[in-house]
Amino acid sequence: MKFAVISFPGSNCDQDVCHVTGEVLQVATEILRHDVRQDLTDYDTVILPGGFSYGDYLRSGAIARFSPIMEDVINYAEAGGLVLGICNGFQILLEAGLLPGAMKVNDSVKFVCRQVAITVESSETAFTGGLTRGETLQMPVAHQEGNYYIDPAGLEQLKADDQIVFRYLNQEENPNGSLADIAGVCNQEKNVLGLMPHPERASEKILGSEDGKKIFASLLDYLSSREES
Amino acid sequence: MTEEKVWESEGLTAEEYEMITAGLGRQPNRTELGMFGVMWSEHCSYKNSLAVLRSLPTEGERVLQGPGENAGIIDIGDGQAVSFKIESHNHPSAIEPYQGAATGVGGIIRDIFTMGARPIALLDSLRFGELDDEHVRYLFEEVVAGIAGYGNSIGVPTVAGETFFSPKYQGNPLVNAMCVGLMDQQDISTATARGIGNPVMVVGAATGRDGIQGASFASDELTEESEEDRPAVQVGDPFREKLLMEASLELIKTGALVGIQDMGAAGLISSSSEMASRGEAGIEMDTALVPKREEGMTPYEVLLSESQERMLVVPRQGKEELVKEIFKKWGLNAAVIGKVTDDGKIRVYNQGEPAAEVPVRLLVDDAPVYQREGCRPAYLNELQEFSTGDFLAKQKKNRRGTDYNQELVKLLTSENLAAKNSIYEQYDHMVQLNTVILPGSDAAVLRIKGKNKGLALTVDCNGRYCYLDPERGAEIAVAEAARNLVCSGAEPLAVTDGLNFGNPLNPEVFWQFERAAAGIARACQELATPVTGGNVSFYNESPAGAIYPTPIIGMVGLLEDLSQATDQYFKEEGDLIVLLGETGAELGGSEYLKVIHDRVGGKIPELDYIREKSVQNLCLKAIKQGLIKSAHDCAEGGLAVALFESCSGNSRGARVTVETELLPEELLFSESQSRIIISLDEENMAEFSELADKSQAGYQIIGRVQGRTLKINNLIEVEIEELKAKWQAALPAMIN
Amino acid sequence: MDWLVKVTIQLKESILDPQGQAVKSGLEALGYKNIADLQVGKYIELTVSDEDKEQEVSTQVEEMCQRLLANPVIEDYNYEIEELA
Amino acid sequence: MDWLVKVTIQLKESILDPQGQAVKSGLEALGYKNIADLQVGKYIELTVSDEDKEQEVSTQVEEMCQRLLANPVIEDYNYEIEELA
Ligand SMILES: Nc1ncnc2c1ncn2[C@@H]1O[C@H](COP(=O)(O)OP(=O)(O)O)[C@@H](O)[C@H]1O
Ligand SMILES: [Mg+2]
Repeated sequence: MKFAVISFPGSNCDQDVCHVTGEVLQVATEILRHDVRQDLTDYDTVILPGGFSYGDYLRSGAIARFSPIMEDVINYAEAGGLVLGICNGFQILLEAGLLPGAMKVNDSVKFVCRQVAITVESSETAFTGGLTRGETLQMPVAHQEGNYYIDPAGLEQLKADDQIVFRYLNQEENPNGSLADIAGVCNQEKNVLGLMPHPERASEKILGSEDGKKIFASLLDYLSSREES
Repeated sequence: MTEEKVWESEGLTAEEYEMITAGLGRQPNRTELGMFGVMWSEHCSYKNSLAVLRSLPTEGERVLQGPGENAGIIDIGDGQAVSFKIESHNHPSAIEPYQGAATGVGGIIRDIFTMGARPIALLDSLRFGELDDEHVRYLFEEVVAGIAGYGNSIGVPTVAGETFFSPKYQGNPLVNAMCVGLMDQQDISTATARGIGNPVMVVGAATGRDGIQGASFASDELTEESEEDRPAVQVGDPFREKLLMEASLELIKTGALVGIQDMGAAGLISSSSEMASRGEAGIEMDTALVPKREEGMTPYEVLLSESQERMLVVPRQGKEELVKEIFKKWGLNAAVIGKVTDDGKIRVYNQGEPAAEVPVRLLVDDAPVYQREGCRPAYLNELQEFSTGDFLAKQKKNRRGTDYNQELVKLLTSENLAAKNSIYEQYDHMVQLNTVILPGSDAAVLRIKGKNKGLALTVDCNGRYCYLDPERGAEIAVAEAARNLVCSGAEPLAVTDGLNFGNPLNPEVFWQFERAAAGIARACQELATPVTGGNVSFYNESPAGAIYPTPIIGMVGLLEDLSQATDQYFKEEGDLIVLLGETGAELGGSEYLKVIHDRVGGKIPELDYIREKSVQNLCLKAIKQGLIKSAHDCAEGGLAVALFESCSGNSRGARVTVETELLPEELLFSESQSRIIISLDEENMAEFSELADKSQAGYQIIGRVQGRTLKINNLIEVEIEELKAKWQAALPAMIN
Repeated sequence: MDWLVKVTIQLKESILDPQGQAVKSGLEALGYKNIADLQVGKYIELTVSDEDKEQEVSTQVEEMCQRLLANPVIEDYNYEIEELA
Repeated sequence: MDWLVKVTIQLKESILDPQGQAVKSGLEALGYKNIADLQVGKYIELTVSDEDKEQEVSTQVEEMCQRLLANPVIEDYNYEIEELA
C-alpha cells in the first residue's frame, strides 16, 4: 500500500499527514512536489494536506489549484482514485471543481483553532466505511475560510446523493457558519472527500483524541479488502 | 537642513558625529552617515543598555550559545538542541498593528532558523491600554490577527502567551514574540563572515524601499506624527518566509555555508557589518547586484531597507551555484553581491562606483556605550508606603457584608483575569503535531518526536509589580516562569528576556531598567536558569508618559519523560487538593486592589528563594514520582482565582477549607509567591507527605475535588459551569 | 500599447457576506448608524502591456476572471479597461 | 435620500504587496505573460441612507476610511458616490 501527500508552496500540514500515515499507521507515504507532473496510478490514496498554499492569497486554494500536479490529481480522481482533501486540501478540491460548492470566510471573520464535535453523516465512502452514521467524533479545526456554501439546488443534490459526509454536531459546534453545518462532502462517485477538521491532529492519544485515526483506519480497511478481492 | 547638522536626520548626536569623523579621519558622506545612524542606534548598538546587560548570568552547563548571536542555544541531550529568543515589535505595532505584529513574528522566526533550528513554537506577550477605548480595541484585535496571520500561515504553532491591560500602555502597546526551534547540534550555524574571497549573497525576497530607518524609529519615542511615519512600516509575506525557511534549512544541511544572518532591523548594512565583525573580516559589495523590486534605489536605500523575508549568506567559494539552485527550487532569489575581504572594512559600490568605505570596527565594535545615570523615581515612596492593611481596615468599616462571590466574579470577568481562549483560539496552536498541553494551562508542553522527551514553554511578567518595585518585580517574573514550567512537569533550563522600558535618558526610567536587570540577574542565578539572549526595547512612551517597566521572561524547560506532562486541571471527584507554600497578607500591587478598589500601590509580594526552590523541587519530585494529577501556579488573583482555574478545565467542583488568621480578602486574593495548588489521589497522600515533610516548602491539605461548585470556607460558593461561561464571555464582550 | 484594467469582485447578491457584516457592525459601533448595506469585495488593478486592441485585452481579462481571479460559484466580477499613455 | 458609495483601497506605492505578487505569478503560470503590474486591494460597496447632501455623505465616508476602512499609514483609498433612485 502506498500513499501520496501533495506539497504545495505554503502547505504546512504535509509533514503532519505524513507522520500519521507513515509513522503511526505504517503506510508507505511519499510527499510529492506540486510542480512535477506525476503518474499517480500506483498510489492507493492521494492526500491534499492543510496549510496556506500560496499564502491563501486571493482565495484559499485558488492558485494551488493550477499547480502542474493538479492535472494528475484530476485524472487520478476521474479514474476512480481515492482523494482526500483536508482543510486547505478541501479548499483546493473545491476550486478544482472535484467537489461541489465553495468556501467563504468564517462568519467570525477570524481564524479558529479548536476541538469540535462532528457527526458522521454517511458511511458510504471508503473513508467512512468503518464508521456508523450518527457517530460523533472529536477533532480539531484550524482555518479562516471554512464557511462552506452551495446554492439551494446544489444542497438538495448533495442530500439526495448522500454526499454530505460530516456535519458539525450542532450550531454551537459549528466553528465557521457553514451551510447546514456541513464539515465535509464527497463527490457523486464517492471517491473524493474533502473535510475541514484535521483527522491527522486526532490520531494519537497523547494529542488528545484518536477519533481522526478512525477515518484513516476505515480507509486502510477498505484498501486491504480491495487488495484481497 | 543646514550643513552642520547633518547628523540629526540620522538620529546621531554632535559628539557621536565627532567620533565618526575622528574614526574615519574625514567627514562621512551621506551614505556612510546613514550607516552609522542605524548601526549606532539603540536598536542595533544597545548603547544605553550594554553596560547593564553585562551583569546577567549567561553561563551554564547546557548553554551552547549565549547572547551575541541571533538566538541562544541550549543542549537538551541526544545530540539535540533548542534555540530560542524573544523580540519586540512595539512601535510598528502601534501605528500598523496587523503588519507590525505580523512582521515581528516573521523577524523572530528568521532569527531561529538562521541558527539552523526548525521553528517549532511561538509565544506572544502583549500589553495594551484598557479596552473601553475604541483605539485600544482596534490595536488589540489587529495585533492578535497579525500574529495569527503570520504564525498560522507559516505553520509554526503559537502555544502560549500572556495578555495584560493597563492605561499605562495606552498609545504604546507592547508586542513581544518569542520563537523556539529544535535542531541537531551538528547543524548549529552562526552569523559569521570568514574566509577571504568567499562570496556574500543576498537570498529571499527582492529589496524595496520599505522600512528604511526602522531601527532608528524603534529607538525614538512615539509622537503624534509617528502615525504618518510611513517608511518605517513593512508588510510581511509569511508565504515567502515559509519558502525562505525551507530553503535556508535545506542549505544549512548541505554544510556549504560559512555563515548565515537574517536581515532584520537595519537590513543589509547591519547584517553585513555584524557578520564581518564576528569573523574579524571585511566585506565588499555592490548594491547594484542586490535583487530589487523598485527602480532607481540609491545605495543608501538598498543598505538601509528593511524589506522582510531576506537573508545574507556566506557560502564557501564555489558553492554559489548550489545556493542558487536550492533557492530557485523554492522560487526565491539568490544573488552574489560581493565577497569577504581581509581589510576589515565594509566597502560599498554602486555599479563599480565607490559609495562608502567604513572600518567594521568603527561601525560595530566601537559604537558608543553610555553609562547612564539612574535615579529612584519620586512616585515610589508614596506608592510603597500605601498600606494595604490600613486601607482594608478602613474599607471594612464602610463595606459591611461583603459578597465574596461577587468579588470573585468581578475579578474573573475583568480584562486581566478573564479567559484568554478567544485569543489563543485564533492561533493555530496544534500544527506540527507536537502540542501535548495546549494553551490555557500554566505552560505549554511540546513533545519531541521520536524521543520520549518534551519541552515546556512560558512567558511571564507582571508590569504592575515592576512599576511598584522593578527589582523584585523582575525576580518574581523569573520565579513565576520557572514555577509555571515546574507545574507542567519540566525542569527549567534557560531564559530569554524582553526588556521593555521608557526613555533611558530619563534617569527614573533608567533606574527602573537597572533594578529590573539586577532582579533578573539575581533570580536567574538563584534558580540556575542562565540568560541566553534577549531584546531591549526603550522609548516606550506616549504623550501620557512611560509604560510600566516590563521585563518579560521567556523560559524553556525540559521534560525527560513526556508521560510526566501535567496540566493545571482537577481530574477526578474525590481527589485531594493540597496547597504548597504559604499564603500571607500580600495584597500590594494585586489584581484585587486594582479591580475591586481601583488602587495601584503597596508593597508587592515577598520572594523567598529558599521557599521558592523548595516548593518547585517538591512539586517536580512529586510529578516525577507520579504522585500528583494536576499542578497550578497560584498567581494573579490569588488562591480563589487559581482554584477556579483548576476547576474550569474539566468542569470539576471543589470543597476547600483553610484555617487562617488572615482577613477573608487576604486569604482569597492575596498574591503571595511560591505557591502551587496540586491535586492527587488520596492513596498517594502518605507518600507525598513523606516527600513534603523532608522539604522546606510547607504544605497543607485544603480540600477535595467534589461536586459542581467551588466552595471556599464559608466565604465563596460558585457554580463552575456558570462562572466558566461568564469568564470565557468576558473578553469578547469587552470588544464588541 | 499598455492598458490599465480595474477589476472588482464581489460575492453574489444572494450570498451572505461575513466580512461585510463585520465591517458594517464595526462602523455602527463607531457611530455610523445609517448604513443600509455593506459588502466587502476585492479590487484588482493590473497593467496589460503590448496589446493593440481593447477587444483583445477584454477577452483576456474576461478569461482571467473566469479562471482565476473570481470564483464563479459565489462571486460576480466587473472590470473597466483604460488605455494608458 | 440614499447614496451608493464605492470605495477602493490599495496599498501605497513602495509598500510590498505579497498578494499582488502571488496573483501575478499565478496568472503568468496560466500563460498570461504580458502583465506589467498587478495590485490586489479591497473594494467596499455601501449604501448610506437618509442623507440630504452629497457633501455630507462624502465627509462621512472620508472619516470612515480614515478611522476604520483603511489604514492611511500603508493604504490609499478612493471613493465614488452615486445618488440612488
Ligand atoms: N496572547 C496570548 N497568546 C497565547 N496564549 C495566551 C495569550 N494570553 C494568555 N494566553 C494563555 O492563557 C493562559 C492563561 O494566561 P495567564 O493568566 O498569563 O497564565 P499564568 O498566570 O499561568 O502565567 C496561559 O495558558 C497562556 O499561555
Ligand atoms: Mg502569567
